[in-house]
Amino acid sequence: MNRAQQTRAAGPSLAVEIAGLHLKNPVMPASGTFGYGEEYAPFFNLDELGAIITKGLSLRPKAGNPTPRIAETTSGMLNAIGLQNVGIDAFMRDKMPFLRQFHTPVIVNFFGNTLDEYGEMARRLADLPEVAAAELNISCPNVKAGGIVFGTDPGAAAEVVALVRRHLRQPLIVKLTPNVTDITVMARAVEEAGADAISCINTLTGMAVDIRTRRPRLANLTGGLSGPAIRPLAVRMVYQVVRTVKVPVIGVGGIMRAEDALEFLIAGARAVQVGTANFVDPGAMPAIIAGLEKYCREQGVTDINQVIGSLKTEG
Amino acid sequence: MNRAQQTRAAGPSLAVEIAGLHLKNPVMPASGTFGYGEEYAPFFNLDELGAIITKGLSLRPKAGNPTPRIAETTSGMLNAIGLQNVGIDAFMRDKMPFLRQFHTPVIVNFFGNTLDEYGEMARRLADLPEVAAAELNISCPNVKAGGIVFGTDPGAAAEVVALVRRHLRQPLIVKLTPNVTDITVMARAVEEAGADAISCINTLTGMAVDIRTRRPRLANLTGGLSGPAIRPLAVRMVYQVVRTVKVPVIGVGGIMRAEDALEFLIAGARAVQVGTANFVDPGAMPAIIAGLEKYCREQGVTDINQVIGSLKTEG
Amino acid sequence: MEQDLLMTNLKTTILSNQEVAPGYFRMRILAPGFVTSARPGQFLMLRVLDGMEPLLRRPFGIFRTGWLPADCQGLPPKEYVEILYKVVGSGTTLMKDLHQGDGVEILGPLGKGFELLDAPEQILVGGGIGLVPLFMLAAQLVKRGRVRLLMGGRCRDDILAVTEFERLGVETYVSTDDGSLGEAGLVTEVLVRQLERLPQAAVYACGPTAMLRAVHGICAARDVPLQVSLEAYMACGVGACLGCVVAGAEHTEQNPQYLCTCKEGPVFRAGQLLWHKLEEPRDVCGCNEEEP
Amino acid sequence: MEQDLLMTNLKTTILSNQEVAPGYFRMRILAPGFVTSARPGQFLMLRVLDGMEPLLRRPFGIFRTGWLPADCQGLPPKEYVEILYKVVGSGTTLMKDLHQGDGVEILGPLGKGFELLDAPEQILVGGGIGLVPLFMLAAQLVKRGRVRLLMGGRCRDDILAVTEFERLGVETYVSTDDGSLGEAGLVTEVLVRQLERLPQAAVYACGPTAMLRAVHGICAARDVPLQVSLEAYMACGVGACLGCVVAGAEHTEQNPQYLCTCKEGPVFRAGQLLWHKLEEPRDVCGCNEEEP
Ligand SMILES: Cc1cc2nc3c(=O)[nH]c(=O)nc-3n(C[C@H](O)[C@H](O)[C@H](O)COP(=O)(O)OP(=O)(O)OC[C@H]3O[C@@H](n4cnc5c(N)ncnc54)[C@H](O)[C@@H]3O)c2cc1C
Ligand SMILES: Cc1cc2nc3c(=O)[nH]c(=O)nc-3n(C[C@H](O)[C@H](O)[C@H](O)COP(=O)(O)OP(=O)(O)OC[C@H]3O[C@@H](n4cnc5c(N)ncnc54)[C@H](O)[C@@H]3O)c2cc1C
Ligand SMILES: Cc1cc2nc3c(=O)[nH]c(=O)nc-3n(C[C@H](O)[C@H](O)[C@H](O)COP(=O)(O)O)c2cc1C
Ligand SMILES: Cc1cc2nc3c(=O)[nH]c(=O)nc-3n(C[C@H](O)[C@H](O)[C@H](O)COP(=O)(O)O)c2cc1C
Ligand code: FES
Ligand code: FES
Repeated sequence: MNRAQQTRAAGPSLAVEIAGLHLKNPVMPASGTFGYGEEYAPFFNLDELGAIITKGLSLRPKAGNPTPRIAETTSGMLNAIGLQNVGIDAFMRDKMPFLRQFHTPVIVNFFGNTLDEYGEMARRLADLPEVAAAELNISCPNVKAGGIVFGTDPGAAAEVVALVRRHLRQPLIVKLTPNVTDITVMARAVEEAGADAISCINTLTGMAVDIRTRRPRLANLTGGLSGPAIRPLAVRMVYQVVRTVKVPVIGVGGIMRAEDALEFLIAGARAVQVGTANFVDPGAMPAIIAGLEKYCREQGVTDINQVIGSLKTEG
Repeated sequence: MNRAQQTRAAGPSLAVEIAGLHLKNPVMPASGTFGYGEEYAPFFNLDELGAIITKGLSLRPKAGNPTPRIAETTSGMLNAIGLQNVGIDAFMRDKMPFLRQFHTPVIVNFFGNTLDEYGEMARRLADLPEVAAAELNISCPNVKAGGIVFGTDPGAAAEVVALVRRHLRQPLIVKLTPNVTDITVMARAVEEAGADAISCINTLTGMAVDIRTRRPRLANLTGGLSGPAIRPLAVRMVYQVVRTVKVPVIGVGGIMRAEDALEFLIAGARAVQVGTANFVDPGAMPAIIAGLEKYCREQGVTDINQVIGSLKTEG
Repeated sequence: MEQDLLMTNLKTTILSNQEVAPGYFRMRILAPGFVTSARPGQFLMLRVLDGMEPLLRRPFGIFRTGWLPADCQGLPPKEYVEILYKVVGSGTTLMKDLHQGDGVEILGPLGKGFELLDAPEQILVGGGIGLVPLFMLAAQLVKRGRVRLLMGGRCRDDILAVTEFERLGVETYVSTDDGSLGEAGLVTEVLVRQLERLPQAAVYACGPTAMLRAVHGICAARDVPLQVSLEAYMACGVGACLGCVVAGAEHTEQNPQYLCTCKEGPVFRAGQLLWHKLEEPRDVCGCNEEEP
Repeated sequence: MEQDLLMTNLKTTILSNQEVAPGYFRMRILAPGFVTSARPGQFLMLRVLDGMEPLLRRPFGIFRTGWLPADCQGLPPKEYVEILYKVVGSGTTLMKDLHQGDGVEILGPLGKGFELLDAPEQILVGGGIGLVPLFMLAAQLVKRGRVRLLMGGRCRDDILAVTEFERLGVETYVSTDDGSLGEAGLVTEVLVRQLERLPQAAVYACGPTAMLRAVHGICAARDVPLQVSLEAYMACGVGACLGCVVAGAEHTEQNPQYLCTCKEGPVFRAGQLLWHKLEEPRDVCGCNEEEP
């Protein structure tokens, strides 16, 4: 059997590399939509995933916002969870042991309430060999102290990224907020400050009103919009960022099906994250992975990397 | 018959006032989605509307972008029309005579390619008594020279607003772009520069990819996202702007039904514009007006102004 | 944990979908595995269409499970699950128009159900559509002793499935606000009277928050054990999104303690909850003015 | 103008919806007013669901209109409109699952139809689903003289409704790329042969852009008048959004001239268009490789 035959028999390769991390395929959950992994383990083997990203963690446990915390909108949902999480210690004690059974790299999404906390978290994460990479959330629009300042100001973003980069051992993925005038400015700032990869986008700040009670539908008044409604915005921003920076970009926002993931990959994303779709269908990610493989076959592509960035923009 | 009985017999009042303009109800088309009025005249009596807003006009006719110019996305659509329009002279010659038959105020939406053109347009509009008000588009994301600079920079926006205000005789509505980090900064800037009212939002810049051809689905690569997908973002921005400025705010973005319009009114918008919904249902605006009346009746409200800004945010 | 491993997302079909009272529907869905896995008080998340609207699944209590008899062609018997729902918004409006043979996806059984206590008297309190999770509970409790159902609603239309409870051997006490069926008055008044006679009872309740709060007050004052089944806005139904949390008894502003309604509930012992923080997700049974 | 006043948005119902060839459906819709108002070459915009997905209406050519006979209860006869569509994406996939009695909304009749020329020979050229707007045209042209239909497709499945044309008295010439029905080859080759015999003909064509471009080349070289019906991505269908424009013959970068396919079209005289700028909205008939 020669090389070409082998490839054909084995099916197309979906493996990608992000900042030194080898992923068996480019599909991973978006932070905050997959709990700590465990919650979705009954539905499929977590080893099928390219990586696992945790709910955003902080130094100390965090309570989050009052309820209602979620509201459905047309083809989207608003959430104002408020970054509720068990804290890094409880995560390592109670959640990590479960994840250790799998061979899929675990990426910890994290945030701090102050610059110091960000630095402290980075130091803690550096000591944890099970943590394959860290995703820095500088973009959560829900919590006043939880990133809004860092994520929308290039100077502040660069400062926190540089600090975290100094302390972290693992690859650093920085997650950008879409709530900015020019996402390329932010992308450039975090790349220069040491980001090894960029994920975008986080949610867009939105609001909904219950016209019967005339109250906001979220206790927090505003929340983050996610789901298929935001996909065209996410694809645009990913495309812009890909053309701006050299580090790999992970596309997030409204991916429900393989076709959606492919829009991001063709636009240049090296990998994708799937968020809200997990709620709609716990089997969304395995279906997307299967769909990518099918697409490669149909397009006669042996390696998904041939699809990445293959957008034809002129006539 | 006493006063209260009269009101009950007459039905709730939907009349609102925007910068001295009396509107029989708060519903008007969003610029660019209703042509020059004529196109929808076969479907209902244009006198039912609170006002009519024209397609964006410029000093000279403008060709717009190559096709495809539109692409459907999940609960939204992207457009990259590129501000194609017949120009102010052809509008006055060919389109205005038709609109003169109606009693509904005509608001001209306009833009310029340069600061000078904006000023020149304002002077021309000032001389046209049939133009009840002008809506200044500083926010179109499609045309490089057509506003993107003005709409995302508070200084530039203030400059063009001040210039236009100086020349215009009629009330000046300034339309804001949502593609900014903080819409309140822009709102404050245009209010201080002389805007008599603010409308928001224009479309959000998005992109979609045809995964089969691996080409962008719009010839222009990116386009403006409109439709129900963006409503939560529009409601949030309108709410923020209402709390920032004193001038009246007109809500736009994803309004399909009376319930949607009410979200904006309750959040504080004095009136609303209906865009993409016209394409989906040419009868959308009359249905929305009827729905507002029904809501007032059900809520025991005699005047729509009691609904405007009635959002309860505590407790 | 063993509970989790039984969770599935079934792409399945509707067996029947009928209006049982004005605005209330009963849907029977083909559901392999549910008879053995579903426990009283658990729920499922239903997805109506394959499209994007409505985006999120809708949570519904499991009314009951059962077997369709083997058919004449010798095919084996099939398991089904039944839900009972009230038409309130976009999702349930779509649901009511579905027919036999139409496809749905159901995720479940989800959550923690009722703990069956060994009290000498078992009292179930249902408000409107809140009666749903009590049926399977009743079916199990009648094996242990005497079971009473106190069923309240605004009017006769809100009183559902009472004869089915009776067929199980449950004694039922119906009350409506307007007296159009059973006794005129609040279900909580009936509960007070019952507990006077049966101070040893255990109470299981589901209904609008205002009713549950009143029931809690009544039981707490008499030291009667109470379990309640709650509703909350949910996105995932499996504990992943943290959208559905409810404040636990230990909850303070400084030391927050949140419980997931989907995973640690929907059934809670009354003592687990911080009652004054409890919110009504929405009036679904038409009787949220029930608070006495 | 008088045309505009006849436009309506009808909330109406489906009379039938049947697969007529693999992937091709014919839908008959109750459509009061259409028999008198619809002209050959016009189209309608159809909305499948009352929901938000798919958001935009879909444009479809009017295949024909007609009267349902008065029924036995003495109810008056009813007007219908028929469309013929190919399942290609999200909207048509939803459409194919609709049944008699399901609701749809149709906006129309829209656009400018064909101009009926008084040529001694009339030749219709249809590519795949592009045959749709030619049927009503044929029905009118046969009253004026001899009409030929040259119908092309990739394979036999793409050849629709030919017997219906024949029943009108139209001479039909079928060709398929793979020779599975009629002559093997391109419809344009048939056209060349016909025009050799009938240089006085007027040609009316609808199909993929590549085919239309070839037809235009053939007709232009022989000075034969040609009208073509185009497709374009549409949002409004009434000339309001400017989404569907096509470059006019006078169009230059400096002096742009755009025509709305929905309002100034979908039928254009070949001379109105800037042919080298014409784009394919998408391959809907499965035969866009037809360019010779
Ligand atoms: C554990 C649990 C069990 C339930 N069991 C039943 C039952 O057996 N029968 C029944 O009729 N109803 C039950 N409900 C309530 C039911 O989920 C809602 O009535 C339903 O989701 C409304 O959907 P809709 O699209 O018609 O309403 P919409 O108002 O259009 O829904 C909009 C969004 O709000 C959510 N929502 C609206 N009302 C409620 C509510 N009361 N509780 C939670 N989310 C809500 C919807 O799920 C959706 O995400 C239960 C809820 C929970 C949490
Ligand atoms: C004037 C006119 C007449 C037409 N007549 C017919 C007909 O008689 N029979 C028939 O089968 N088809 C016809 N078409 C094409 C038909 O409109 C598309 O096949 C249909 O819109 C596809 O919808 P979809 O949701 O299945 O595809 P999707 O690809 O999911 O549609 C996505 C979007 O693209 C648009 N779109 C996709 N393909 C086309 C296309 N070829 N032309 C225009 N818009 C497109 C859709 O309207 C929608 O807005 C006509 C098009 C036009 C403009
Ligand atoms: C319920 C919920 C919780 C989220 N929590 C986090 C979080 O903790 N950290 C983070 O970086 N992003 C968080 N996000 C954002 C998602 O990771 C993702 O960026 C966003 O939802 C867009 O993707 P989607 O449209 O696929 O959901 C959350 C999103 C949702 C819906
Ligand atoms: C096809 C199209 C053309 C538009 N043209 C203009 C325009 O010329 N000037 C302008 O200010 N806004 C224009 N807009 C933006 C709308 O006026 C409106 O702000 C936006 O569509 C959001 O509202 P909607 O979601 O109700 O459509 C256009 C929008 C669409 C969809
Ligand atoms: S619904 Fe997601 S955690 Fe409960
Ligand atoms: S489709 Fe809107 S102008 Fe033609």
